[in-house]
Amino acid sequence: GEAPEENAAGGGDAPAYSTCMVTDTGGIDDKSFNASAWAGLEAAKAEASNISTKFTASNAIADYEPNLTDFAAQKCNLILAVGGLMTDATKKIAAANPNSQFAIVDAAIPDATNVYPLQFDTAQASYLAGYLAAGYSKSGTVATYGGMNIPPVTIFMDGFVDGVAKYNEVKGKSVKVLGWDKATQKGTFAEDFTSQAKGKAISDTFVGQGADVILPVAGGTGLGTAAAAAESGGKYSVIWVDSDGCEVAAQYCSAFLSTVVKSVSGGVKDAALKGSKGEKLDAAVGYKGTLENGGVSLGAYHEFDSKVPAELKAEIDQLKNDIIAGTIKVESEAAPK
Amino acid sequence: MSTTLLTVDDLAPAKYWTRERRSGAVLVVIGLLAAVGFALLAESAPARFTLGEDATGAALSIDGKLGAAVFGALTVAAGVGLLVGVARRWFTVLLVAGVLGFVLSFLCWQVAGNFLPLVGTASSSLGLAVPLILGALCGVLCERTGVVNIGIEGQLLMGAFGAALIGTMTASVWLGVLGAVTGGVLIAALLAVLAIRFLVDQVVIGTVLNLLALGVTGFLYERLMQTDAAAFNTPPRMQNLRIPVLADIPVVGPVLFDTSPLVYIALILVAVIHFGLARTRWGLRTRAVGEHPTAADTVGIRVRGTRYLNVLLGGVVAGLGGAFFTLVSTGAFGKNMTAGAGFIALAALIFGGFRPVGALLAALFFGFANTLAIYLSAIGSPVPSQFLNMLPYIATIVAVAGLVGRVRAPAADGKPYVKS
Amino acid sequence: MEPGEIHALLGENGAGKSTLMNVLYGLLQPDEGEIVVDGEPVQIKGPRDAIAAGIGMVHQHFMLVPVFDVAENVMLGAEHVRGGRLGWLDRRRARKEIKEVSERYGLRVDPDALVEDLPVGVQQRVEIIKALTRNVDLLILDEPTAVLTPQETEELLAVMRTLKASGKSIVFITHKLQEVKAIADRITVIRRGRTVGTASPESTKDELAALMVGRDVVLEVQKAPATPGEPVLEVSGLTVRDDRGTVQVAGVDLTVRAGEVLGIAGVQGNGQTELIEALMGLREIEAGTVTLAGAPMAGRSTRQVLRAGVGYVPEDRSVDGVVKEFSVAENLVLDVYDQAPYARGMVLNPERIAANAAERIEKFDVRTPSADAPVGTLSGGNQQKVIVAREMSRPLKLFIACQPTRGVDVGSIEFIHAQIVHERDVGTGVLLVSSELDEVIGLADRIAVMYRGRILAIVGPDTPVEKIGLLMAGVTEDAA
Amino acid sequence: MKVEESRRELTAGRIVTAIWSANTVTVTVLAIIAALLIGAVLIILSDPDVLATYGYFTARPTDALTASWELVSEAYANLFKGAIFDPDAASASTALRPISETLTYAAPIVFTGLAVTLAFRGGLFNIGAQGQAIMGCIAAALAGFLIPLPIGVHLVVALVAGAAGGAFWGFLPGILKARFGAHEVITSIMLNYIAALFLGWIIMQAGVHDPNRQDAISKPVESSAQLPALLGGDQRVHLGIVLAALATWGVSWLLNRSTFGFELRAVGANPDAAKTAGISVTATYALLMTVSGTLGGLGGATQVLGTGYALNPLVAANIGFDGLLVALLGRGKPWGVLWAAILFGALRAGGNRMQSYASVSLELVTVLQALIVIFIAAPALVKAIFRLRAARAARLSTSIAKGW
Ligand SMILES: Nc1ncnc2c1ncn2[C@@H]1O[C@H](COP(=O)(O)OP(=O)(O)OP(=O)(O)O)[C@@H](O)[C@H]1O
Ligand SMILES: Nc1ncnc2c1ncn2[C@@H]1O[C@H](COP(=O)(O)OP(=O)(O)OP(=O)(O)O)[C@@H](O)[C@H]1O
Ligand SMILES: [Mg+2]
Ligand SMILES: [Mg+2]
Repeated sequence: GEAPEENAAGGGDAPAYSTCMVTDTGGIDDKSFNASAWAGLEAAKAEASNISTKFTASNAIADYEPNLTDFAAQKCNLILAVGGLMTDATKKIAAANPNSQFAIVDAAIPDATNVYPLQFDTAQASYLAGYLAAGYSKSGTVATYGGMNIPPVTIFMDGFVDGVAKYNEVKGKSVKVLGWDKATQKGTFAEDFTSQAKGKAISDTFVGQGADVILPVAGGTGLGTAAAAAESGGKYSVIWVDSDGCEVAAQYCSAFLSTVVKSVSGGVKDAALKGSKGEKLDAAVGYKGTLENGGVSLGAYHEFDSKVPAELKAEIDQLKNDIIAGTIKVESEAAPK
Repeated sequence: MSTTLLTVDDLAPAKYWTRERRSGAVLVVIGLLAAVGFALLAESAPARFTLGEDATGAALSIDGKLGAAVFGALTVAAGVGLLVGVARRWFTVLLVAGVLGFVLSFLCWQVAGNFLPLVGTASSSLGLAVPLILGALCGVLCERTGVVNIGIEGQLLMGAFGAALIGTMTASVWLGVLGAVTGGVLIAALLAVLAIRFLVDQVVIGTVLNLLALGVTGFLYERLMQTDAAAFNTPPRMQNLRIPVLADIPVVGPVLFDTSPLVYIALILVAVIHFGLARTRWGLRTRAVGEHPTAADTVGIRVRGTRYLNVLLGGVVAGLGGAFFTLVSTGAFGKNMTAGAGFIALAALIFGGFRPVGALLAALFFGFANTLAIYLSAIGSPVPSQFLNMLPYIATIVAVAGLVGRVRAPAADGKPYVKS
Repeated sequence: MEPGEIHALLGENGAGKSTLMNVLYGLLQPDEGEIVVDGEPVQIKGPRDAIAAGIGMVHQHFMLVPVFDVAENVMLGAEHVRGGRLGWLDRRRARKEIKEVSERYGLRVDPDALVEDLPVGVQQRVEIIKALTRNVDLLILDEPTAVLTPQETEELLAVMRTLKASGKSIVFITHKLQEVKAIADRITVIRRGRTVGTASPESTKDELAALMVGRDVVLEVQKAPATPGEPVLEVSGLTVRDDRGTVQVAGVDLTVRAGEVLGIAGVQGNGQTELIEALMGLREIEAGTVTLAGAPMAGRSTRQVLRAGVGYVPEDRSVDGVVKEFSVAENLVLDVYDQAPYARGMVLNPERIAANAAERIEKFDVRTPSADAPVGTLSGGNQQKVIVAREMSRPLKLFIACQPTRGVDVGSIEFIHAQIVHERDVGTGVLLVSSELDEVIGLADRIAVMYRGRILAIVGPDTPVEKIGLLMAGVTEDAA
Repeated sequence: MKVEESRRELTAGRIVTAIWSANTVTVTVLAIIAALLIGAVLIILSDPDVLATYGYFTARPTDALTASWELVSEAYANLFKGAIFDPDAASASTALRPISETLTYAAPIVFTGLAVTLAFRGGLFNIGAQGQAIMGCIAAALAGFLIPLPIGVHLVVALVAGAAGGAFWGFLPGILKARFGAHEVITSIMLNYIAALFLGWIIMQAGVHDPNRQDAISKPVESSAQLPALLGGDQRVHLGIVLAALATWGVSWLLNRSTFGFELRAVGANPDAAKTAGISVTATYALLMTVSGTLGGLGGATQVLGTGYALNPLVAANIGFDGLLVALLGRGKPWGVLWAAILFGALRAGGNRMQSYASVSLELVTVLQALIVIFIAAPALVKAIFRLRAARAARLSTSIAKGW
């Protein structure tokens, strides 16, 4: 293969460290984990001058293998595969290139010593969001919907439903959750990650049914909900997912009650920095984002800071501590094992 | 010897199983199903159809069981009407009544013990239908003049892209709309030149233009918009336009008169194209060219010129449809964001019998089926969401196969006009 | 052309009459030569120029939009509009104009009728009105009488005389010599794209015919008297609707015997097409029975009908008769391709198909560059011979020939007629449908006249033409 | 001597004229060249750095030209290296990789391309190849991991299952058209969506979903049902491409040498004449769509048994729509489809490398594909651009579909 482009900028003494990311079919700006992972690499580059970044997008599942192979051939120092669907391809290519260092977001590959897993127990954070939503709701009805009924999505919804249930249990209330039934694993899905029109239609329906807090877990489709909420003039609010809503969709900040932050970028950045310093990325340890290490969290309240009662905030903080301490267990079929 | 003109009247009895009677039989069957089945399944609780956007306010209310039975019976009645063979001109009315009865019966069952906000449902159906209406209207213009347009999808996409790009760069909604129109016309122009001048197979060229639009917008998106969204991909949003007095009419007002200007444009265009085709010189010539180009040529109509004009006009309309994606529903361009809407519009066009009003109804039907699917999943239907989301597609198949059947396309549709 | 003159253009099929007129009308561009109007040479680049120069044309194949009504068709291209650039159609004025023209020249039509609902004769009136509303000085009528009954032809000739009297010139194209003699002021004969002579109306028919064809022609069909045998086709009470649900065949009873030719005469559009399609299983039979050699046929598929020993030459060869993209060889087995020896199971046998083609081409004198040439590249007459060759290649009980010689040259006509007579003589029942009365009279042993879906009478071939003509117009004797 | 020379000149001249006349090969090659040229313009236009050098083009044109040349040549060199041959390849296995990748991408779209082509020849526009491929994927994969069977048999059963899945999905629009006159374009577009939704549902069902995975992914197909690799090692190319070539031969045979092919060609060219000759047009439509669906289903099966191994929501990628384009490019001829699919496969394989090494977006490949099809579909355009002699151009523009 060809020599990699060694743009060892800054001329620091550390050897050049090239990070190469393969997106899944969502593309580089899916407003979800691909975008977040890329942001992590860019952040790492900003911090360590010996890091260079590069990505290639996959148009189809069949592109994963050649894309990973091409990066291995270019002797990238860290090849990052984004998304659990890349598991099989990563496993195969990592085995074929035992000297390359790989990392994968949202999956773990048990026996591959050169694949560093980055996983997130998102349900923990969305549990807090559920509690927040239930506590904040005036109407006693909250809602959630997904882009597709797949584990990376439903893990948010599981935690959310449990958080609401916890609130009902603690307060003896009966706040209703529309859009997801954890027991049967059935609910409302747009079957789409891009159509904002559909997102708006779904949230309109929820609002019609009385919901005043909505958690969309549907990438771009969720923006339809955010836009409609921002236009509704405070009639209902939205809890965003993945990255802080007020940063990725600042125009709708007035509608974001909070965000279930899944800090893919943080995990990726850590891994890249670690690697660039020559530290070993130990596959057996890996990275698991939890409330404890801040890999997942309930984001800032931003414009709602003054509207969320301090008491509620305190209860949520307490819950967080309980989860970290292990006194409360958040369970989801979709959680990393 | 005198002349007697023999006439063919009251001859042998007409064939019994006419289309009317077959439809009638279908209605009776599904009506019975609804009247008995849905009524049995339905809760005996009031099904409330509220006149607002949510549970509050005035409402039409009916006991779920009763409603399911009554509306089912309505369907049966319409079916019986068709079976006993009422006059032909009542066919459409009875058919619509029958189908409506079935849908209402179904709704009574589902809504029993709950409520369905009519305004919300209607405006959401309309919202989902707008790009389809505009896309299908583009199709109407092209096909009625004899040019098959499979490339609606590409035109919508290019329109959406143009709106986002120009809208952002000029920071003006209406210049954005202009950008969308330009995008739509660009693809239309390629279609026109290649199909009319170079006689390329129209199905081929339409399909390929979709791909071209996908590639070009995707490429430029990655190169420009993704790298600098602020400069290229944050178009201003189109604000709703409230028409004072009219907007206060209950139900209809908020749906039709407090909405995006593009919705008004779409609806007005339906009327304009409908009357234009039927009543104006342009329409007469357009239809003549689409039906019998040689005949049009012999009376001095420029066949190719007419086709160019209409295909380009179609580009304008589809471009507007594209603008709806970026300027109204989304606020930014995304790769392949039309996600097949052009194909649905194509289906609506054929389903609607190549007529503007038909296309409008077909698009609304699709929007409604979509909204209904969302509603059902939101109120916790036990049916998995994937199957609920199939509803609009299955409904379209059933409607096309069961009710519409063969649709007559303009006679010269898809045939290039070559003078020897 | 002089003003107020009727100039007849004579020539056999494919002589170039239509082509010449299309050039004049701007639909085709001349390779050389010039057109002079009122002493000025003009360039006619398209029909617009022709209309501007005062030329109007009624085309051999009508140029009417079937789904438009009469008013729309007439105003098309010369619309009266209100509202300026809006171009709102002024239908009232169009109707008025149609009324005026139709009253002045005696051309009755309903402006609101849909053209596809109108009989051909009326469609032709629409065409003439369309030309007249454009204030033409020169009207070209391309074979206007081909689709008319003798009575309608008379009416048309009367209209032409009125037009002539009002100072309009007419180019009248036809094959029919007596019409020419009846009305023309001057006659030009065209053969193979050249003017071969001019004649005056005083010339005899034989002179004109010889001029047209370039040799002496035998217009009579040579045949021995028929020896009819058992009935092969018995039709009773047959009722059929067209695609639009109108009854087109209303209780028809017919019998065709082995070894005879039953001709169906009638103006196009009186249900002949639907009758034959119903017999062939191409159209649903609403009521009535059909038996072929005693076996019931109603409700059978086309394939079953064909396999039961029916040969069929459809009236519109390019639509129903041949697949133009297919080779001559393939077209020659279009209805037997899946039978031995052309196929075994699902596998075609190209050798046998080719051998069959070679034999048929030889026997039926099909002029084609090769058996593999697409049929679409053959001349019309040869395409027709391909169909006849195909349908006569298997043992038949019944041979149905619809318009077998339409648009076919004289030589081929003679050949096809001889084949039909031969088929009759070997004992096949023949059902002949033709709108050429001469052909029916020449070939048929019995003639059934069809009018508005009914058989009005069955007469012998020696019945006077005038009487058959009246029957074709729906006039029965007993109604007298 | 003299005579001989002039004769040689004559033949050389003739050859040049022959090549430069608008025959199929020349037009195809020129179409590809024209597409690459337009692609180059796009590459340059979208690179701000290179574009900047055009700002002072008049002052120092060499800058702009070199920069453009480097940009474009790097992109296209990588396209070539990724698709056909990499001259710098260190080992035999890396040298074979481009071809292996090209054929891997080509295999499923040969099937879907044939599916569309066959329907075209029968006068139907099978826009539903995507749905048929999805159903093929589902059925093949289910057979691949639910039924325990010995090696060899298992693969055959899985392929048959895939074919059956696609056949069913093709039969539906076929029968709806034959029976009710419902337009196949509408019904098959709708069926595409229904198939995709059904795929999304079935993946998550117990027994199908892989319990060890946190994603929407099914259990993998047993190795006994996978299409065996052809080259071994890490090369992905599998038996699918061989099956694809066989299918091409089969379709070609079916079209030209079978009674059904005769029927469907007759119906496609002139349904009225076919009907008059006793061919049942409706039965032909239904059967044709079923056979076409079978091919689409095999395309899906090839995809899942050859490269994907497990069901996930995007397992069928875009192979149905790619098949549509390949069919258009192949101009209704089975062998044309095979070559067109290989060309598309090469563009995809090369596109991956172009993106990875030269950072040129994969979307460029989409643009190139579209442009190539446009130019090939419009030989008159290519002729006009390159001023070709007008030999046999008429034959190049065969119409494959007829309106509605
Ligand atoms: N541009 C052309 N170049 C060469 N041949 C042509 C051209 N146009 C027409 N022809 C041929 O010239 C012949 C004359 O056809 P035309 O339709 O004018 O005959 P016609 O005398 O009107 O016959 P008919 O009595 O059947 O109407 C036909 O064989 C036609 O195919
Ligand atoms: N597109 C074409 N390409 C090549 N040759 C053609 C084409 N069209 C017609 N021909 C040739 O021109 C000849 C004349 O065809 P045409 O149909 O005009 O015959 P015609 O004079 O009308 O004869 P007929 O009386 O049998 O109908 C045919 O024999 C055919 O070989
Ligand atoms: Mg003529
Ligand atoms: Mg001819």
